[in-house]
Amino acid sequence: MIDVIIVGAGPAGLSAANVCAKNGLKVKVVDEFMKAGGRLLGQLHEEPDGTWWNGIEEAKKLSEDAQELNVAVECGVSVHNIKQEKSYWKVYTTKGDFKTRALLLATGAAETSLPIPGWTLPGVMSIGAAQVMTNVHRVRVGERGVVIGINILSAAITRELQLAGIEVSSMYLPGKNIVTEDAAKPLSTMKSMLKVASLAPSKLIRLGSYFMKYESLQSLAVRFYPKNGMKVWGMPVHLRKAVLEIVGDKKVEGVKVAQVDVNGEPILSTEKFVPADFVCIAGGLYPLVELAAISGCPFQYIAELGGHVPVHNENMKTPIDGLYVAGNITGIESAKVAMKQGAVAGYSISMDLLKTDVNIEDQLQQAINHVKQTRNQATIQFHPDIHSGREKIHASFKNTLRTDI
Amino acid sequence: MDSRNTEVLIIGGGVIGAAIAYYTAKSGMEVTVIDKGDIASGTSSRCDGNILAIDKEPGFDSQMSLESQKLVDQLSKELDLDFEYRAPGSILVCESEDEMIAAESWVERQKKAGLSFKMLDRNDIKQESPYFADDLLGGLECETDSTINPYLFTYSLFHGATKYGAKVMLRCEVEGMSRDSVTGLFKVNTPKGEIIAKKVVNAGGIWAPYIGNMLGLDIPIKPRKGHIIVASRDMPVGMRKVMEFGYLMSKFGKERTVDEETDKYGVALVFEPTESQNFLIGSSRQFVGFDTRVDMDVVNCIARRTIRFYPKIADFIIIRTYSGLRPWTPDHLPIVSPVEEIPNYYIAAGHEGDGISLAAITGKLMTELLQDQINTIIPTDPIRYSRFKNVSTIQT
Amino acid sequence: MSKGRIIDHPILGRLDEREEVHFTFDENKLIGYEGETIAAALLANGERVLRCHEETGKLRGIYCNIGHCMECRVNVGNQKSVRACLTVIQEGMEVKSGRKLPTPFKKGETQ
Amino acid sequence: MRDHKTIICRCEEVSLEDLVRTAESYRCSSRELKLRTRAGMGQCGGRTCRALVDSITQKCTNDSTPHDIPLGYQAPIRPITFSIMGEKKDE
Repeated sequence: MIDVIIVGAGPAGLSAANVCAKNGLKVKVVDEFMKAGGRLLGQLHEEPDGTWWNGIEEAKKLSEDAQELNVAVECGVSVHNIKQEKSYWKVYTTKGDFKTRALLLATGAAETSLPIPGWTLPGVMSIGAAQVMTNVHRVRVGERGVVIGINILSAAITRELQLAGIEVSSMYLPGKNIVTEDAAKPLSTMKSMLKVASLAPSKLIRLGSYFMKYESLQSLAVRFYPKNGMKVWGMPVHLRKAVLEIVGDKKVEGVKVAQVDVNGEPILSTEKFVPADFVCIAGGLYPLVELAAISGCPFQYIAELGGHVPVHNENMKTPIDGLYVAGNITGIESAKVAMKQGAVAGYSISMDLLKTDVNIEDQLQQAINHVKQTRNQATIQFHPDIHSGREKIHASFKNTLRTDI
Repeated sequence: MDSRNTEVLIIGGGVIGAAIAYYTAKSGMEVTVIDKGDIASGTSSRCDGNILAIDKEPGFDSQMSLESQKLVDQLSKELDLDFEYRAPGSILVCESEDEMIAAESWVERQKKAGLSFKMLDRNDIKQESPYFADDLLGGLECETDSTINPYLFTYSLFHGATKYGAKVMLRCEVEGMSRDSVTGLFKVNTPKGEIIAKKVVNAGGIWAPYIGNMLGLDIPIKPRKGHIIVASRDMPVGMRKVMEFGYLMSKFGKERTVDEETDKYGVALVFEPTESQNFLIGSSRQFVGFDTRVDMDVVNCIARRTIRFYPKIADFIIIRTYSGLRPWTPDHLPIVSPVEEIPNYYIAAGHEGDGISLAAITGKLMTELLQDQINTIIPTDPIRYSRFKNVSTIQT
Repeated sequence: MSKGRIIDHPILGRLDEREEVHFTFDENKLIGYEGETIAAALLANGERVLRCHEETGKLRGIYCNIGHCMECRVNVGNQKSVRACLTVIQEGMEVKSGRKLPTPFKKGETQ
Repeated sequence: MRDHKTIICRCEEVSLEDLVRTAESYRCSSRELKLRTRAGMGQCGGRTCRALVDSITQKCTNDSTPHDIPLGYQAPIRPITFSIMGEKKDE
């Protein structure tokens, strides 16, 4: 039997694996992708101090540590089921079934869709797909594209595409419908973009900080938003234009764009065709919780964390014996927070499996503090109310009586 | 609190409740249906969908299915919402000489009961599907068997019932029930208020004993769990329902010559191509209480059984699995019956794996019973509640 | 390496030389590089269309690129539903696009 | 190839229009919406559309999102072949 199986070789999973291995536990990490690193792979952004955060390098460091610590990292393996037995977990994979004393789910996030007519055409992809293709595979997603959906993730990845020499002609809002509604509103989009000070252009900040201070002036800020968009890194960001349709015969040929009013309603007389050979859809992220869901773990819906998350406490324990969670499965945050959460899970598992060591308890407390520090220092905040989201989920753990199924 | 009156109260929004609601409402009765969850949210959406005579005991049982088939064919014409109805027949395949011999006697008995059954030889089986294992010896066919989508059928029946005025109250659990000894009216407590009913039909499926218990009844129904694999769209493997002959053995609890796990989980191959070109593949039978979680060991066993009969679909893709609880009775026949000791109280439950098959005939018959008709569409004795009078403990 | 690739990158640096891998896509001979996925190799060769919807025949390409959406599924040798975005190309691999399937039970079509 | 419909479920090609019409007609749960339309019943297991289907349900019924996951997950959560599923494995 293995001591710990970790599903997901991303920042959380690898960090947890390394902590467990350091404490002498026998660890196996499995991941569907052919390389370890998870969402770290492909991340590339400039820090406020001018250095570059290169996710590929971070992933490499974690993988090298794992190798030195004899962690078995197996890529290209999909877990399709998990089951709690009396004293262990059974993990069903495409490369055999395994028994483990502790199971950590670090399955990360999936992308939320923004459905727009024509979005099934070849050449339309999620923004994350473009990131992986560009930075990991080093293959061009196209010559000239547009990005639909204006948010932190799409802004960061669009910048990465530009760095790789791929032209993004514009960023647009999605055409408004019942499901894109929230992402299609100029005002709420503007508000959320202002929170990413480091990524927003100065002109936008100036306009924003003047108008956005006052509730009554907020819609004015949107009203005065330039019709031709505001340039960020030489590329127009359109808070007053939306893509109504993606057009193409056998693959993407362009998008049909129209100006929208302050509520995101299109002004139809303004429709225009914009050519593009690729389109990225950026709807944001939600926790990927499938395995937790089939394990019988209780859930809470917490909007601040990005959706349904498995109930867990600060130690990354779920109410189910031997089942732990870390990283974006617990709520959408940056890879740096995920790494720290992974460490917490690692100490938490070590403490539970090794029982006696007081030293681990101190380290666990320290690791929990590191999560908080990292969260407070984060330059990229996916959700402004992340703290309240965390409090809610931790409180729900206390309220959950252990559910014996 | 709200209080409402109804002539007939049907407890249970599954396929049985749906069919009763449809026929009673159509006949002009005032009907209310309540369910603790949604329409078809229990067994009726966790099963496959067939109106089969092939697997029914020759005689009353298979004739009841035949009548149901006729009704479903009519329903496919009279209901507005499509429910993926087709009537291509179905087959049983045999893997041993013993099964072939048993199959011949099965066919003879069914023919005697007036059903259109016939034997299939090795060649017929090959014609049926190029995906079959080469060693299958033959099988038998029932030409009248038909197939539907079970939850769409349920939705369609309710859609039809509400057009005839039936009321449906969902997320409305029965919290208590009493019968006024003077007026004879039933008083049913629900979170949405009190319902006063002249007649009550307990169509609670696996929960029928729980509902019955509120009035002191001891209904001998137990949940029997079954698993189904959903395989993804692929080339057409066959055009109709296929079962292994051993399914009959498993269903009626007879001894089979299979490996330990197959026997333990009651696994027997059932194969059904659906209109969306997926494949529903079962089956298993287990008494494990009310646990509806999928047991992967059982699914593994079904997958192995599938490959034994269809070696060439080993590379087909399984996209999900599910399990449902079938309301089992000790003699494998449902209870569709008035309850003598409680006037105006009826039971329509205990169809085990035949709920979809027998829903239409159950609905029709129950409507006749509610109207005190003497001449019913099928004889009622074999499915009377009173047949269990002397059964004090349920044996499995 | 072909023009579909990002050879030089200001931060990530220059792409290492890699071994060529020969494979086919619907019988067309193509060249990829060792360690890359079917999806990456196909896109670098300008192939955007990976399959069509089994029932409607509408064309599809990669969508999520990390194994979630199943849109990039192709057939590799005898294996069905292989996710192009997660599967590393091998020398001599025969990749086939997903095709439309018969739907004999759909109303209005012949049985 | 032009299609002006907004597809929600890419696997089963279920449109927004169909989903909204169904949700408004029956005021039903996400699960019933799924069963009535097939949205979320394809190979991806609903990973691409489940949040969209849930949001249609909520908006058409004015319900808030429940804490229990509206569209249940069923193993296998990744498509696998019969041969993998049926393997006799020694642990």
